[in-house]
Amino acid sequence: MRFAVVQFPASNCDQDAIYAARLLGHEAYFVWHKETSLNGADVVIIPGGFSYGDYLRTGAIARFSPVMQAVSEFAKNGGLVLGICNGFQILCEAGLLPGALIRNRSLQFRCEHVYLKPATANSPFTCKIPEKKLLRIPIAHGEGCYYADPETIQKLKADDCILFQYCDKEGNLTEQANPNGSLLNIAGICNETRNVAGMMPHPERACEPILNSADGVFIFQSIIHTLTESKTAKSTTAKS
Amino acid sequence: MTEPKITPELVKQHNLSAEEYEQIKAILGREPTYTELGIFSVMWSEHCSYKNTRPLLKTFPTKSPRILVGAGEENAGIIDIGDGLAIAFKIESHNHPSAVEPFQGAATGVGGIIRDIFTMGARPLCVLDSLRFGDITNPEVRRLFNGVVAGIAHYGNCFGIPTIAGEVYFDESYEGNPLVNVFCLGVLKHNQIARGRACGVGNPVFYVGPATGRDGLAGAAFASQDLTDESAQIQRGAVQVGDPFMEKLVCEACLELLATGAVAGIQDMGAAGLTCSTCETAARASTGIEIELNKVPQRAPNMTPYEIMLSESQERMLIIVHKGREEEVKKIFDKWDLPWSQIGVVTDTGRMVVKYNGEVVANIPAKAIATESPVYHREAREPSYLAAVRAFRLDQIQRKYEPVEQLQSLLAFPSIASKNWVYRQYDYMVRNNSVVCPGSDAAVIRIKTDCLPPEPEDVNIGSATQIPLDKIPEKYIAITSDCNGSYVYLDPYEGSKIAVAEAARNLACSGAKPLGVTDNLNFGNPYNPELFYQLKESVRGIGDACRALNTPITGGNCSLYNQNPSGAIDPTPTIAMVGLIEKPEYITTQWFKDEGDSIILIGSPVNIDDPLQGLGGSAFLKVVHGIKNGSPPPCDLNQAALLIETLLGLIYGGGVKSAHDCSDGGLAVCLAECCISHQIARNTPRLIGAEINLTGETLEKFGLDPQKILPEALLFGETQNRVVITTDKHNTGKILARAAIYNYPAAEIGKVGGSKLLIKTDAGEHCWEVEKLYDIWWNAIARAMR
Amino acid sequence: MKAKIIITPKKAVVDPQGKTVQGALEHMGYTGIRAVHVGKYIEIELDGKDPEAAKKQLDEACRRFLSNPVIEDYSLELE
Amino acid sequence: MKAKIIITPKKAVVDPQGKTVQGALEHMGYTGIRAVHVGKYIEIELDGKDPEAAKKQLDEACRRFLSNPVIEDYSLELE
Ligand SMILES: Nc1ncnc2c1ncn2[C@@H]1O[C@H](COP(=O)(O)OP(=O)(O)O)[C@@H](O)[C@H]1O
Ligand SMILES: [Mg+2]
Repeated sequence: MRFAVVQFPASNCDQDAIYAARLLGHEAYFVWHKETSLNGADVVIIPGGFSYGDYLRTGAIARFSPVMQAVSEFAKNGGLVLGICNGFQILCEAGLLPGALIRNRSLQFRCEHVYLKPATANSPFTCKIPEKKLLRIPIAHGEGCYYADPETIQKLKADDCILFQYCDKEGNLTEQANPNGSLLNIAGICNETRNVAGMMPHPERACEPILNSADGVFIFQSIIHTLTESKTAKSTTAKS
Repeated sequence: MTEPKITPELVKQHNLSAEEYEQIKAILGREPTYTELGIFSVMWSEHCSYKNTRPLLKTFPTKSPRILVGAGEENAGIIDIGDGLAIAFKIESHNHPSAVEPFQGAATGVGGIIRDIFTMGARPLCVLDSLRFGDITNPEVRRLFNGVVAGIAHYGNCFGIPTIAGEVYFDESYEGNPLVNVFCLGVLKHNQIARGRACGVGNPVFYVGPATGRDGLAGAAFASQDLTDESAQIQRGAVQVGDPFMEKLVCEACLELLATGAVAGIQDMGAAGLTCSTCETAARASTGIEIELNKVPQRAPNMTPYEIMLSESQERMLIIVHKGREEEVKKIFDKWDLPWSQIGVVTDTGRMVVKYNGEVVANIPAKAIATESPVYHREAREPSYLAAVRAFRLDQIQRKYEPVEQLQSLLAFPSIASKNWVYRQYDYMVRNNSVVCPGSDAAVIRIKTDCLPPEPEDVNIGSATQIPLDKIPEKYIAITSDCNGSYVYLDPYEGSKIAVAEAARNLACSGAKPLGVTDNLNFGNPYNPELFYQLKESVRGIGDACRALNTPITGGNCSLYNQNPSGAIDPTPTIAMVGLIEKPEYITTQWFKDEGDSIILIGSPVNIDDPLQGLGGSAFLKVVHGIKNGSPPPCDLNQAALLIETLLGLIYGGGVKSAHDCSDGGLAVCLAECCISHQIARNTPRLIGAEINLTGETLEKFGLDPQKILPEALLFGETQNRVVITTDKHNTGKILARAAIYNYPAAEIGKVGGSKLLIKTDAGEHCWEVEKLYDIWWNAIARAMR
Repeated sequence: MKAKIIITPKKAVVDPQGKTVQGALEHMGYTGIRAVHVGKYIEIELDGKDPEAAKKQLDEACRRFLSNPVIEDYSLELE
Repeated sequence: MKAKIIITPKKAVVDPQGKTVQGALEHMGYTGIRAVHVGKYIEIELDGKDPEAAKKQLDEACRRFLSNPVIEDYSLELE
């Protein structure tokens, strides 16, 4: 598969996303924010970092980059887009995902491993996560508190769009386990059409045992599985 | 605009002595202009010229076959780590700026040291921060601590570099004068080393980065009132504010630019900004340099040449470009939307010539300011307090032995308690290389292909992703910083040896072979003979220890005049040490692993030749008795070297499951940390107990006479050169036998397991719930900060 | 001309900064504080003489960019 | 009563945030922008009827911790 990783000024997990995708045996390349094409991507990753220094609001400036036009187009046509950390913030600012990410309750940046409870297997980003499996994946953010108005939250639930929730090692959604004050311990969501997702934790940082966790691989495998399916589907319909 | 005329007053305000002023006139063969006076004053300040410390620094061991760029040659030292790869690293202090404005002071400290590293052509890989504050119960201290940590987090996290190790001590002596030492390490290939040299007569000189403002102008800078008609507020130098976003762009652009080969020389504008970078690059290349100040981008209105030359605006670089390749340079800066300007040219005159409105405002032989500053041999006198310290004996105090409470108070003591309140605010994982994160003796970071600066073939971002992931073999680097200031205060020579030995021990515990040191000498006023004695003795101690452990010094930084109204700080020579781990399987962490493993103490539990049995200057005396006194535990350097060799031998031989060195708080604290320091995830420690036998029977295995040993010295004494390791119980015999071959004392002292830490001694059995110890130790600082 | 923009968190949105400031104020003995809200202040210096046109421009900038309607309200003033 | 506090970076101090926002606005095609400064806005709801007293109190709070006098200016207004 071809992973496009969008590169904004001061994206700084861009390289990590490339590394993870290539480690799993796939092709990955940068797309500079001034570009207007995604060069035939199968999936787009909006990486973490501090695009434009997080000035004004996280993600507020990056969403106006030329490349984001292409990303919206890509998403409209059903392409898979995953925003990680700052990428999640950018997708919310761009309106590709509902809600917003605000300052952590603690007012402090938090970097640590957390446990994630996959809230649904029904998404291109979670379908390959073993049932009941909790993921242990790092977070590193100062503005990861997910907020949306009650209607939006209701809709997220109704549409099964919550992908991950912070939990303790038994899988309980406790306040203690919530590192930033997110509503419903939300760590990641997807859009109604389920092809655009955002998450604050960093799966790309958890793809090797030597980095103390390989749980992030399940998320990449889900994406790759979904893409393979749709490709074979396409080719068979093309043949018949 | 008329410059003020030079008066003895003005000279004095510039911290230049009458002799120094005479020397300046001799160099110029005339009176200096006002701008020239400013230039000399910053270049001949202690910070830039090391005029009081150079004779001492000369005594450091600085050679080894691995050293590619040595101390003092360039902005940072560079060490060969094999396979054509090298690491550049350096430490820098930002103590005084942080005292004035903790957040920005610390943030710009991080920015400055990162620039020193990519200036060498290396890609910054990780940061380490070594911090000292007053008593944490003081609200003002908490404000500084909070601000400094937030500032480091702000800059490092936004730049996207992991802050992966450090240390924090709290002690009254740092009240009002915090120490903020920041270290950065970068990676590059041998053929990528860049130089801060203005090579090639006729080559254009570029200025890159944000516009110059009146940032960080030294006190002297606004000594004279008729500089400009700006308001007093604007006239007073503004506090430097860091812009990590800008720095990230400057770094990426510079590395991309270096890959093109269009760069003849490059240097960051740090202290004394434009002044220092221009004259130093010219001096190093034995050329001259001529710049036109009207071409320097300016942020503030009506800046004078004096102000432009002395400004310390952040994130700026000076780049000398091969004539004819200007366009490549402009193209890259425009791609990154960076402000740049061509401000001058390299000449063959050997002089630094500064023009403004067509007038020459400074014309100085570059070498004279950059390298021929005055040198002083200051007087050193043993401080009066040391006699009393040496005479201190334990019978002078009311001895107390309540081990259960005492261990708990030690674990709650902020200097010993977990520093997670600090490092969880840092992104210590970004870039996928953090193998051992903060919380073990030394941090371990991996070097993989994408850690390297771009090479000619992949300057084009797209193609960078075509490079094979394993273009270079992965390497593992361990880093640590250590210095117990109380030790150094109580015995400058011995205490400094201990700092080096502990750093090396921390590295060895992680499986690393020590390679080299960068030191940060934080001391008081060198004009005070007693304080200068501390500095002199400390340097001697560091030198001897580095020779014994064969870890050459690759560079460092001096911060003198660290005083506060109530006197000087504890002398604090921060030692940052870097080591290489040959194979991933050697990587070792400090926490106990599995039930049933046997626990082995390497090194004698107590040094009975020490009349204080390791309690001199100990955390125990400070916490339990509230005193800072007694000679620190002596550190035998041959033993220290042998311990490193033994420990590495055991680790390489296989079977060592954990290794943790004994330092502050002694054996009991060390054992407790082994039980409680493995954090798996948020609120999720992996706790495991241990059963320890320190009764006479065990002590005799070390050839000790149990009668002679004080119980508190056994648990809390800080006898040097000890490490606690664990191994599978079937391996115990093998490990002990191998230790015996190295002829280093070692014996089994217990087993891992259960939910309690149980220590049996002849003075009784002591028991703690590890859960409780964890809570005390992990949350102590967070509680103090509420 | 000068535009002054004040951006405040929507009342429904938790404002941890506000809470912290309130706590600190009370801790320092300030009494009778009912609520504290912490927001942003943006000042824009403009050329040109036509406040009306500028206002239209900036009003759009506030909606599109300077504030995030999901979590923030804004007020714009020209002088 | 309501206290409105505006905190802005000192003019002599770099304001990277302001600069970046200015750049973004220009990229989006907004013209005639001479400078942008980004600061903080703090709104405090108070009981009590004595603006003068409140003002004195809060003025001190502004200096002591709401603003950072080393790099920021503040203005305080009661209504
Ligand atoms: N300011 C800091 N920043 C990052 N890591 C830190 C900091 N202070 C302490 N640490 C980490 O906490 C652990 C314990 O530190 P310390 O008590 O100094 O260990 P030791 O006593 O073995 O030198 C180490 O891994 C160290 O890197
Ligand atoms: Mg240690």
